Amino acid sequence: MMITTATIETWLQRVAAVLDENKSYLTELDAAIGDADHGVNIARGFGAVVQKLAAQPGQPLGALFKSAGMTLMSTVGGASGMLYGNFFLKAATVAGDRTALDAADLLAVLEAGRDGVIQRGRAEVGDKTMVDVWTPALAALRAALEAGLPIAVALEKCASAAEEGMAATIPMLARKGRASYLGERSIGHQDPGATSSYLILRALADAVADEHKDV
Amino acid sequence: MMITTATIETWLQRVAAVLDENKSYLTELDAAIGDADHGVNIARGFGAVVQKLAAQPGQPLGALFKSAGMTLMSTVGGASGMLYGNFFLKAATVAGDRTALDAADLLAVLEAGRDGVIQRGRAEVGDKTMVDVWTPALAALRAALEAGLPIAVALEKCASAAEEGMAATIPMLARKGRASYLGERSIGHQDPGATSSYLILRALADAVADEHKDV
Amino acid sequence: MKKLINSVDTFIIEQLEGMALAYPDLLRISLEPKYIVRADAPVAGKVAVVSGGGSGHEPLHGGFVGPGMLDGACPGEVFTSPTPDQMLACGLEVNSGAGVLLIIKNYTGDVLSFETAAELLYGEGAPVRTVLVDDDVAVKNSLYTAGRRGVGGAVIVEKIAGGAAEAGYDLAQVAELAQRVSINSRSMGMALTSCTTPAAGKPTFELGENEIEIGIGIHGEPGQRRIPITDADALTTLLTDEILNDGAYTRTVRSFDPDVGDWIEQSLTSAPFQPGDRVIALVNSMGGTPVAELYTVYRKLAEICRARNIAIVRNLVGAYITSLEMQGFSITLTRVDDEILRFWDAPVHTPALRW
Amino acid sequence: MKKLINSVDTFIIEQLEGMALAYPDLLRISLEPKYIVRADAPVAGKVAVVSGGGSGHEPLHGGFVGPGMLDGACPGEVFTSPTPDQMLACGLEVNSGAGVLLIIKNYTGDVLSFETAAELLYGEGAPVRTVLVDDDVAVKNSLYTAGRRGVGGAVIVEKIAGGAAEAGYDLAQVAELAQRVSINSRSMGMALTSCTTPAAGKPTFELGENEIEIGIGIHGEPGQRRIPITDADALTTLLTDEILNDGAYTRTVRSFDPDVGDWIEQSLTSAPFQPGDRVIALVNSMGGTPVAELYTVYRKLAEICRARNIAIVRNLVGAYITSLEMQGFSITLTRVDDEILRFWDAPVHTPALRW
Ligand SMILES: Nc1ncnc2c1ncn2[C@@H]1O[C@H](COP(=O)(O)OP(=O)(O)O)[C@@H](O)[C@H]1O
Ligand SMILES: Nc1ncnc2c1ncn2[C@@H]1O[C@H](COP(=O)(O)OP(=O)(O)O)[C@@H](O)[C@H]1O
Ligand SMILES: [Mg+2]
Ligand SMILES: [Mg+2]
Ligand SMILES: [Mg+2]
Ligand SMILES: [Mg+2]
Repeated sequence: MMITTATIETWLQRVAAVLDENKSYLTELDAAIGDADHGVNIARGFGAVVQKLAAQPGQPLGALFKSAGMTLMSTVGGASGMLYGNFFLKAATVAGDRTALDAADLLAVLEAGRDGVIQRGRAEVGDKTMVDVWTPALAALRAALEAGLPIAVALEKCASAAEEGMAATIPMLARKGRASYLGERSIGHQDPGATSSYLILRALADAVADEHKDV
Repeated sequence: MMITTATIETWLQRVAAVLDENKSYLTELDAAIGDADHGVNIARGFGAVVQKLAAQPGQPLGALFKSAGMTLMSTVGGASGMLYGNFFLKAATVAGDRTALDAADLLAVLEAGRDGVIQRGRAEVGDKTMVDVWTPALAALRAALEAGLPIAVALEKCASAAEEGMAATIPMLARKGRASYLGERSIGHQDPGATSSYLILRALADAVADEHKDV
Repeated sequence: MKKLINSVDTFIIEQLEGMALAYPDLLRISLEPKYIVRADAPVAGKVAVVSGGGSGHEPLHGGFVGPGMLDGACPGEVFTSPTPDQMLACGLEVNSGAGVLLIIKNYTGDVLSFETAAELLYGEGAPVRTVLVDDDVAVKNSLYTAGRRGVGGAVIVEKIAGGAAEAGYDLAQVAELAQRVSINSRSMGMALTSCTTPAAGKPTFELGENEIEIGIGIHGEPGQRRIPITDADALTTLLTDEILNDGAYTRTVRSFDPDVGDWIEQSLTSAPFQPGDRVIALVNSMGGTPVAELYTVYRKLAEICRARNIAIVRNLVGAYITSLEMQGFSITLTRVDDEILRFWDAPVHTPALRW
Repeated sequence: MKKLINSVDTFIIEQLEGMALAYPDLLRISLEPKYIVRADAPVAGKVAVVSGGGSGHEPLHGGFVGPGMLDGACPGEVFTSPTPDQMLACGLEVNSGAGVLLIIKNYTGDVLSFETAAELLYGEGAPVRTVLVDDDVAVKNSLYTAGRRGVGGAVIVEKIAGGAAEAGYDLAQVAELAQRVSINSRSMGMALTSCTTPAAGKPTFELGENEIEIGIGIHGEPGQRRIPITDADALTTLLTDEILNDGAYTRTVRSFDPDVGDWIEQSLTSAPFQPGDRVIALVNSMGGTPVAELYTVYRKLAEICRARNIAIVRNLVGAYITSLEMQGFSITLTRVDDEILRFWDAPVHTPALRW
C-alpha cells in the first residue's frame, strides 16, 4: 500500500481537528510547566496549514510539506512552532516531487523530520520534550517495517510507542525548553509538546487505517 | 454640677477609645457610600488628640479645644477631619480660659462647634451628613436644659436624639460630601460621619454620667 | 491582601523615602509634615504651583513634581485629603515671592483643607490663588451634590499651569489659564475590579465575575451604576459618549483672591464639546490595567472622535491618576487652544512625565 | 476574565492599531506580518536595532521603538515568540545598509525563531548580528536547562544598543557593547498574583491568599519556589541577595557573524557583583503592581546596595517588562562603565521611555 498525497492531506486535516479538540488540554499541560500557550498556538498553526493546503490541493509531497513547514513557522510562534516547522521542512527535502510514499519512503520522510527537530532543538531522549515521543515512536515504526508488517499495522505500533513515550515524560526532569526552568518542579507533569507529537502520530495511524479499510 | 477640664479630658479619652473600637465599623459604613477611610482616619485623629492632651494636662478649656481642633485638622485628613477640627476651634473661642463649664456654657460651646461645622461644610439637615446628628441632638439638649433637667439627664436625651438623627440618615439621599455622588444609591445606608458624631455625643453623656455617679 | 508594603502604618512614609532615594536630583521630600517639592525650590521669580490629595493615586501628584509641572505636592493618607499644615509648610517652602497657585480637586475634604491652607498661607504673607478641578461627568449636577469630582483633568491642569509658570506667567495669569483648562476638561471612568486599601485589607467593594462599575471616582467609591461586563469598544463608546454628549455644566466656584484677601464666588460654565474642537486625550489606567489594554481603548476613542470631527491633537496613554491596584480606565478630554497647547508641549521633567 | 479587549482573536491587532493611532509621528506599524518600526526607518547610515518577543510584556518591546532605542520590534502572540517571517520583514524595512542587530531574549522559541530570521536576513544580503539576553538568576545553571531566561536586562540592553547605534557605532561595535551590557545584567522576579492570558481566560496558576511565587519568568510560568507571603523589605532582600550573591555564570552563546556568514559559539562569563561596582537599577512592575509600591522596593534596594558598597548611579522605577496584569515585581542590576552610562543618558524618544 502506498501513502498518497490525499492520505497525507487527510492526516493533516485530522491533526488540525484533533489539536483543536485538545487545545485546552494541551494549554493546561503547558500551564503546569510552561507558559500556557501550546494548545492555542499549534491549533492555530495546523488550522492555517489545512487552509493553505485546501487552497492548493494535490501538490507533490515535497511542496506540500514545505508549505506546511513554512506555515507552521509563521503562524505558531514559540519553540514548538519552530520545531514542527523544521520537521516539515526537512521532511520536504526527502519527499521531493513524489506524489506517493511507500513504507520505506514514509519512514525516511518521518526520520528526516525528526532529525530536523533534534538538529534545531538539540534535545536528547530523556530531556522531557517532543523528542521523547519521536525517537521511540520512529524506532518502533522502523522495527515493525523491518519485521515486514504492513504499513497500517506498523503505524499502529508507532502510535503506541508514541503514547508510551508521552507517558514516559511524566516522571522526567526537564532539561530543555521552558519546563527546564522549573528544575524538580517539572517532575510529575506530562510534557505538552510530547503530547501534541503523540496526537500527530496517532492521527497518522488513524488516517492510514481508514484508507486501508476503504481499500 | 460643673463640667470640669478633667471631665472633658475623660470625654475625649472615651471618644478615642470608642472610635478605635468602631474603626472597622465606621470604615465599612464609609465603604458603602464613601471611600472607606472614615473610621481609620478619625480613630487616628482622636488618638493623636488624646496623646497631645496627656502631654499637657489641665489646660484651660479654650486651649484644650484649640489643641484638639488643630490636632484633628493636621492628622485626620478628609472632610470629617476639617469639620471636627473646626468644631473644636470654634468651641475653643467660646470656652476661652474657663476651666469648668456650667450647663449653659456647655450648650454654648457645643452650639458654637456645630455652627463651625455648618459654616465650613454648608450642609443642611436632611443632606445625610453629621449635621443630621448635631442639629437635632443639640436641639434636644437645649430643650432639656431649658426644661430644667440636670446636665447628666439632658446629655442622655441629647445622645438619644443623636442616635435617632443617625438612624434618620439611612433613608436619606445624600446631598453633601462623597456620598452625594451616588445619588439614589446612597439611600439605605447610614452616614458614617453621622455615626461617629453620635458616638462622640454618646461618649459625652457617658463621661458626665460617670462623673455624676462618683459625686 | 497582597501588596508590596511593610506595614499599614509606615508604607506611605516608606514610599516617600523610596521616591527621595530614586530622584535625589529632582525632588526634596519632607516626611513631617509630608510633602514633596522640586529640588531647586523656590525658583526665583517663578509662580509656584502646588497640588495635593490622598495617596493611592500615584503618580498623581508627587510624580508630577519637577521643572515644567508642580513645585510641590502634598500626599494625604490613602484616599484621604492632606491637611492644611502640610499645605502651609509646602507652600511656604516653594513660594519665591511670586506666589502660590493651589490646584484643588473637588472633594469636600480637599476643598476644606485647601481653603484653610489658602487662608493660612495668605496670613503668612504669601500671594495665593486657588483653582478647582471638577471634571468628572459621572456626577450629573452640582445643585444637589458636592459638585463634580476632580479626576483626570488634574493631570492636564497641572501640566499646563506648570508650563505657564515656567514661562514666566504671573500668579493671576497662571490661575486664569489653569481654571480655563479645568473647565474645558471632562472625564469619565470605570472599574473592572475593586481596589484594596491597606488599612481595610480587603476590597472596598465586591464586584461579581461579570460585573463592572461605571462612573467611578478615584477612591474606590461605588460608581454611578453597575452593569454586566462588555467589551472594550462598548465601554469606550459608553464613556466617550457621556463625555461628548455632556451639556453645558454650570457651577459656582469659590476661589481665593489675594488682591481682596478673601474668597470670591464665580459662576463658571463648561461648554459642551463641538465638531471642530481640538482636544488633548488622556487614556488612563486605574492602576492595575496594563498599558497594552489602554491602546484598544485609544483605538476606539480615536475612531469616535474622528467620526464626530473632534481632533485629538495630543494624547497621553498610561497610568497617571490611579486608585491603587484597581483595574479599569478613565478617559479625559480637554479642549485646547494654541496657548494651552504651547504649554502642553513645553518641556517637563518629573518622575512620571518627561519630555 | 476581565480585560479591556474586544475578542481573543483580534486584541493584539487592535492594540497595535491603537498604538499606531496614538504615535503617528513616532511609529509605523505593519499588521501583516506584525511589526513596529520607527516612523523614520531606515535611518541612513545607522545600524538598526531590532528586538521582539511574545505579546503581554508591554511596553516591551514595541514601547521602546523610537529614536535612541529600537528601530523595530516584532510582537508575537501572547507569551509566544514571534515568527521568522515577521523578523525578516521588519529587519529588511529598518536596514539602511549598516546592518541589523537582533536582540534575543533567551527562550527556546525566541532563539529558534531569531536564528532562522538571522539566516534569512543574511540570505537577503543584510549584515546581521545577534545578541543574547539571559539575565534571570532564578535559573541556576545552563548545563541542565535551556539557560537563563532573558528578562529585565533586555530593557537596559535595548537602551544602550539604541544609544550606541544612534551615536554612529558600527554593527560589530553595537553588538559587542550590547553583549557586554547583557552579561553584566542580572535580574530576579516574583509574583503576588497570577496573570490570565486572554486565550486561557483563567489564571495561569493558582496562588493561595497567602502564597507568592519566587523566581518567576515573564510568561506566567511557575517560578522557582512558592513561599508564604512576607513584607516588601523581606522580598526585596530576598531578590537582591540572589542577584548580588550570584557567582560567576558561564555559558556558551551562539551568535551570528556576518563576516563568516555563520554561527559562532563563544563562552561568556558574567562576573559576580563586587563592592565598588556602579550599577543601573531597574525596579519593575509585573503589570498590575502600581508604581507607588515599587518605591518601597527601591528604598530597601538602595539600602542594601549602599551597605554593600554598590553604587546605584541610575535607576528606572515603573512597569517596563510585564506579564499582562500580574502583580509582583522584578529587580535588574546592570554593572556599568562610562561608555555604557553615556548611552544610558543619551536622549531617547519612545512611547515608554523618553528623555
Ligand atoms: N529544545 C527542544 N527540543 C525539542 N522540543 C522542545 C525543545 N524545547 C521545547 N520543546 C518542546 O516544545 C514544547 C513547548 O511548546 P510551546 O509551548 O508551543 O513553546 P514555548 O515553550 O515557546 O511556549 C515543550 O513541551 C517541548 O515538548
Ligand atoms: N459638607 C459637609 N458637611 C457636613 N458633614 C459632611 C460634609 N461632607 C461630608 N461630611 C461628613 O463627613 C463624613 C465623611 O468623612 P470622611 O470619610 O472622614 O471624609 P471623606 O469623605 O473626605 O473621606 C460623611 O459621612 C459626612 O457625615
Ligand atoms: Mg508554551
Ligand atoms: Mg471617607
Ligand atoms: Mg477620604
Ligand atoms: Mg510560549
